[in-house]
Amino acid sequence: MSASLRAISDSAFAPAGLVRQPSIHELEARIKSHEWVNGQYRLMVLAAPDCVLDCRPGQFFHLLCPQTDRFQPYFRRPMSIYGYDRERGELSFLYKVAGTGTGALAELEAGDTLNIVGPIGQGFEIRPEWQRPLLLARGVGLATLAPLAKECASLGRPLTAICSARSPDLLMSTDLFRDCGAEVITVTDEEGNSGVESLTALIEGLIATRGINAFFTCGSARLMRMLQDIGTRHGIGGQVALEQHMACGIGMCQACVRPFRRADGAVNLRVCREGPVFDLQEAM
Amino acid sequence: MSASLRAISDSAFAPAGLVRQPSIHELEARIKSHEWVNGQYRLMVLAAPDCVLDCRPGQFFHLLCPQTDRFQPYFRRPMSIYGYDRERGELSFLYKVAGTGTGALAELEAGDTLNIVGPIGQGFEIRPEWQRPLLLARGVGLATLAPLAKECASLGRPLTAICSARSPDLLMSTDLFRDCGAEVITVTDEEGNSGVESLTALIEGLIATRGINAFFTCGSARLMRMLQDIGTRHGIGGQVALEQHMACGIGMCQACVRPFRRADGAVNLRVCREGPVFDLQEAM
Amino acid sequence: MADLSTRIGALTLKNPIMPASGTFSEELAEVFDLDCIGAHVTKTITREKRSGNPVPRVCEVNGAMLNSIGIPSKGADLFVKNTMPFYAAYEAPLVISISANTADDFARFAEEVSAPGVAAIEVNISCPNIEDHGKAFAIRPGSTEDVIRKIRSATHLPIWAKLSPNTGEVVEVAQAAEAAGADALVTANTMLAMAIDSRSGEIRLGNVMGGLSGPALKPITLRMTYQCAKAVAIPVIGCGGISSVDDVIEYLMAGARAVQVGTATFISPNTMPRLVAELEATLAARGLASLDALIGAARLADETITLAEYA
Amino acid sequence: MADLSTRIGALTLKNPIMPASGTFSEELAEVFDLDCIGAHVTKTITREKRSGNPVPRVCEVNGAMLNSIGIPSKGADLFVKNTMPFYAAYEAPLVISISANTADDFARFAEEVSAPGVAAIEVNISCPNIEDHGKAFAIRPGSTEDVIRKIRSATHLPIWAKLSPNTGEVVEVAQAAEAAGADALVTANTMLAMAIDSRSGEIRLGNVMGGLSGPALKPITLRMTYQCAKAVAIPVIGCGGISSVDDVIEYLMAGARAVQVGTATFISPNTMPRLVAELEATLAARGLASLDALIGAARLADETITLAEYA
Ligand SMILES: Cc1cc2nc3c(=O)[nH]c(=O)nc-3n(C[C@H](O)[C@H](O)[C@H](O)COP(=O)(O)OP(=O)(O)OC[C@H]3O[C@@H](n4cnc5c(N)ncnc54)[C@H](O)[C@@H]3O)c2cc1C
Ligand SMILES: Cc1cc2nc3c(=O)[nH]c(=O)nc-3n(C[C@H](O)[C@H](O)[C@H](O)COP(=O)(O)OP(=O)(O)OC[C@H]3O[C@@H](n4cnc5c(N)ncnc54)[C@H](O)[C@@H]3O)c2cc1C
Ligand SMILES: Cc1cc2nc3c(=O)[nH]c(=O)nc-3n(C[C@H](O)[C@H](O)[C@H](O)COP(=O)(O)O)c2cc1C
Ligand SMILES: Cc1cc2nc3c(=O)[nH]c(=O)nc-3n(C[C@H](O)[C@H](O)[C@H](O)COP(=O)(O)O)c2cc1C
Ligand code: FES
Ligand code: FES
Repeated sequence: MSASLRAISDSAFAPAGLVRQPSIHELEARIKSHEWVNGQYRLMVLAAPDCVLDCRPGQFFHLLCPQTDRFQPYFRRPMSIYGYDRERGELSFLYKVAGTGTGALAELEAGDTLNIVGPIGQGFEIRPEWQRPLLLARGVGLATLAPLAKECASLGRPLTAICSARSPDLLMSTDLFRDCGAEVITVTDEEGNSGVESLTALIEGLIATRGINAFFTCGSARLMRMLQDIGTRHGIGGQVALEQHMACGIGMCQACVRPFRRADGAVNLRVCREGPVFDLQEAM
Repeated sequence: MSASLRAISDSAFAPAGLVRQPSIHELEARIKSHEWVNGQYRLMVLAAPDCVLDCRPGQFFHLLCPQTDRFQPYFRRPMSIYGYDRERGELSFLYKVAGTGTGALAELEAGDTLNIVGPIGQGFEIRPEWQRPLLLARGVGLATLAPLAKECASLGRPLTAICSARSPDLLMSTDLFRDCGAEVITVTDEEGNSGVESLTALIEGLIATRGINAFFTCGSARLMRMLQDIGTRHGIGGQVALEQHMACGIGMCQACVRPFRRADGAVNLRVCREGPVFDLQEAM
Repeated sequence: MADLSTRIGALTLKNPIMPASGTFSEELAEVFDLDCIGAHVTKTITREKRSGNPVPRVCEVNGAMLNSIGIPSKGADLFVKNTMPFYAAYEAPLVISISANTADDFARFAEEVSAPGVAAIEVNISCPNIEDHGKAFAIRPGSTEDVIRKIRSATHLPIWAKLSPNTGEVVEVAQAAEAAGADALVTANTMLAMAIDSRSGEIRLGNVMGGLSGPALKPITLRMTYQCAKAVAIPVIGCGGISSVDDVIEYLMAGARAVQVGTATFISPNTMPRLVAELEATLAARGLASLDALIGAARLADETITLAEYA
Repeated sequence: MADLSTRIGALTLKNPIMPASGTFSEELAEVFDLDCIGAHVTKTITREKRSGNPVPRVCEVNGAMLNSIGIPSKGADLFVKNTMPFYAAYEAPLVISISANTADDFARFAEEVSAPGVAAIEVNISCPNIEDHGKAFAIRPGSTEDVIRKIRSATHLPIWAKLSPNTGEVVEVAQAAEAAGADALVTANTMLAMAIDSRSGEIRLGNVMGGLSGPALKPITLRMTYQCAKAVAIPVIGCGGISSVDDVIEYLMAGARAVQVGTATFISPNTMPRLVAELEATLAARGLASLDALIGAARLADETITLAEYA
């Protein structure tokens, strides 16, 4: 990390006043199903009570991955809400089996319980003026953007979604996006159409033809910077969902800060609290 | 612990010379069966290779109890050999489910594997002059004395075994002793015939009628002291299997010492190395 | 119902469970009612606004954690404006943790925060990050005595001195704090530690070294608690690796009159209310009317040589 | 085949894996061929016969252990008569760990054990049990310099100074040992700790306090290893909580030229030969010809702020 970033002060906003009614819940949820989506990703569906389903696209849960013979994670692991359904009492996560925590998670089976804390953080906001959104997801960023697509559909906003992945078999949830009425464009490294150059051309084309006036993205720092550039040139705003290593997940420890551009200079914000969704142009 | 014991020096004898052939083995053994014997004790039978079955009654193994969701033992746990059978390739342990380690052990099932280290320690020695042995076992001391009964049988020594327990349902292995041709006498706290007074009378009677000329005991400090008294009065020698908290189990750490009477004063000996079987009269 | 109250000098807490500085904030009110615990202890603040350390600021190691958060501070002004009014709405006493770079700055800042609504000042003279790689006031008795004495003359509020495990002179430091006028000791802060990714060679904290907390720390800080409780007459507050009611009881038995819960709250945000309930249940199960029978009850086993007899 | 050899001053070890003092003895020869490891390090001995501490001498805590064995010693005479000839039959260099109550006694004893067949003397100036509850030479730079200097003038053999984590002055102590003529540092001994049975109130070690070792100690001693390797020019030997090849590599990356394995041998007596084999396999897998590329390779991540991109 560069020396200049060390000079950034951490900022935090306190909740308004006395809170006697919990809004973040810690509970044991039963696993309804837990399937491999492809060779790297698993979809976990939990039976969840109403209190935690009062959530928004972009928020996340903090999962207590189990202790197993092979994996002994200590911290919880943050995971975006992939789906929530009050009628069916379901909460779901789509995750990549990466290391210790997700490795342990992957060993759970339907019928087991999982301790979850949430919902946490600031979700996406679809401003009234953002009538023609573009979603740009890379890899597991799809998991985070999926519920946003549903929300756009329910708000009646026509939607274009670009899904990027290493190879076609790692493209997920394109049907989910199509079911939301989205126009879906897939790009992959393997096909050679996922680079910044071709994507920029593609998106500038979409701005011209579809009248795109908002960007939502998740899953790639490179693509975020590309959207910042395009957004600046075309005067288009938007939001990005970011990640950072976390300890507490609910704003107490200041572990998860990232720097953001503000009028009065850079400021450190907590991804778990002021985020994980941030203004696209403020992200650094 | 009394101040005087602090003055006792630890003694140790080193193995004779260069040892290139391992005699203590660390290996994964498969569990053939694992059954409850009564409400507190379980019998575990392992499939074991010849190298570890070259063992003696009174020796023990050091077991790596598994990490489970409920129990996370760190040290190994010492466990006497309850049975060993080269023909069937079997090694068995009879143990009381007591705390963290044995609690974790109890969660294993047939088919699972268990990491064991052994055989370790000095086993019982049936001296030629000890023609008419008496075995006195309390509780889980039965586990330790069981293979000794078999050895007595194979040596053709007529045997008397007194088995003591809290209640009749906790008496174990009496059939095993009978199968070895032993005369079996059971005493229990519940029946009120397990106290030192009535046992002393019983044993002195047996000395008179059966010509008992050696004592082997395990499982109770109180009964050990009683046998020391009777032995002193009647000039009868014998051996006792002792316990102590252990770390390494193979003689390196000096954790498992106990004091013993020697001609030149008290000396600390390692239960895992100089024991677990000791001269009855030397034990303190 | 058992009485869980405990006295820390002039202050009576309704129960001995409180948060450790830096592992607690207003946000926890969204998880449970903050009035169910014995006190509120804020993250250490400094007088001036200051940034924390570079990320990664945390990592996990063998069932415990390292942190090099540093002391990011929004400064005293914002603290007084935003944080103090928040806690004023609760009955639980408010303990403010402060830090500074010199003894004089410490004293000046202590004076400034001695405002109505503050029940005690915890002086973090042990944070291993702020000074050069772990050197802090609480490492030596001399510097401890100096800083506490200056703070003592600057405030009428109770002073809780938060000690460090990064010293070879625990007892001397504790006695120096007492002699200089501290009203209580908190044992202890984190232990300086480090982790490296064995694949990449990357040091796992942006600040190179950081503080070890969580279960792995407990045997060390429990030992400090025992040493300090034996060595001083002022109350000792245990802290380090507490996550179960058994941990709480171990600290009480070691001589602590109250305990602070840190990292465990990250693993389960409801840890503190759970511990209050379980402590009450344990007292009831043991037939104890108050904490008195537990505090300082640790003792050597009568006869350590003879193991229990089997039956 | 990768070259695992490493140099500790004038001494070349065929691999960097050796036992930690007090966790190794002749008996381990019954488990594996002792010539497969880099060196043999004996349990600390004292000149005079002395008894150890009361039992219980060990207990387990959260995936680690405490010990208060003390230094039971059969005395120098029996050591020379029984133990030295045993190790003489092996090729691996023999390192004798010694302790004494004063600097002069240390020097005298070092002179006596400077016999043929001894490759180096490890001076245990850090054992937390022998002096009053954890105070040892290695807590202060002054006492460290004094004792090492006296030993230096009493023996021509390499001196390995075994440091303690129970100090706030690790770097100063390390530099003092170097200045006084130590040939290598061992980082480190156990950390003073304690445990209480929360049910009975019984203190779980007969000696009240004891040393923490095993996985929980690793982040602390790894940090010391890093600090010392940066601060001195003599080789540093890492020790504390090593049980996997990743642990070994972390220590090498922190700057250690060799490592000592302690408690892990109690959990799996074959730990050391396994680590030798796995280290060799790891070097091969990474295409490294020797340990050079690993030793001291720890570094800050280039860009710690941007997390890897998903795909
Ligand atoms: C708000 C948020 C939402 C997320 N949503 C999803 C999701 O829906 N699906 C998904 O697959 N992943 C998601 N991630 C990333 C996911 O949390 C990490 O992949 C996971 O923590 C890796 O843990 P591990 O133990 O398997 O990997 P390891 O590499 O072993 O983790 C080691 C440590 O690093 C942390 N870490 C590693 N990668 C990340 C990361 N990218 N972000 C934050 N911390 C990390 C872990 O939490 C852990 O503390 C999200 C992250 C954040 C912050
Ligand atoms: C040589 C030897 C042979 C033994 N043989 C048998 C046997 O055949 N069957 C059987 O049921 N038990 C036997 N024991 C006792 C058995 O080792 C203990 O019951 C077991 O270690 C308890 O572990 P735990 O974690 O379940 O109990 P905990 O009480 O949770 O153990 C805590 C710690 O204390 C130690 N410990 C507790 N009790 C004892 C004890 N009595 N002896 C030594 N260490 C103890 C444990 O090893 C552990 O480190 C033997 C002990 C020894 C030394
Ligand atoms: C993320 C984090 C931040 C901390 N910040 C502070 C702090 O600002 N001031 C302080 O005195 N202690 C701080 N500590 C130390 C804790 O208050 C506590 O002393 C330590 O974590 C040991 O307790 P635990 O094992 O229960 O976490 C912090 C600890 C953690 C984990
Ligand atoms: C049972 C036991 C006995 C020990 N005895 C000694 C000793 O005699 N001399 C010494 O310098 N260190 C002694 N140590 C400390 C170890 O050598 C080592 O420094 C420490 O255990 C940390 O390493 P580990 O975590 O790999 O065990 C002992 C450690 C244990 C566990
Ligand atoms: S993870 Fe603790 S503040 Fe965000
Ligand atoms: S348990 Fe280590 S010497 Fe006996």
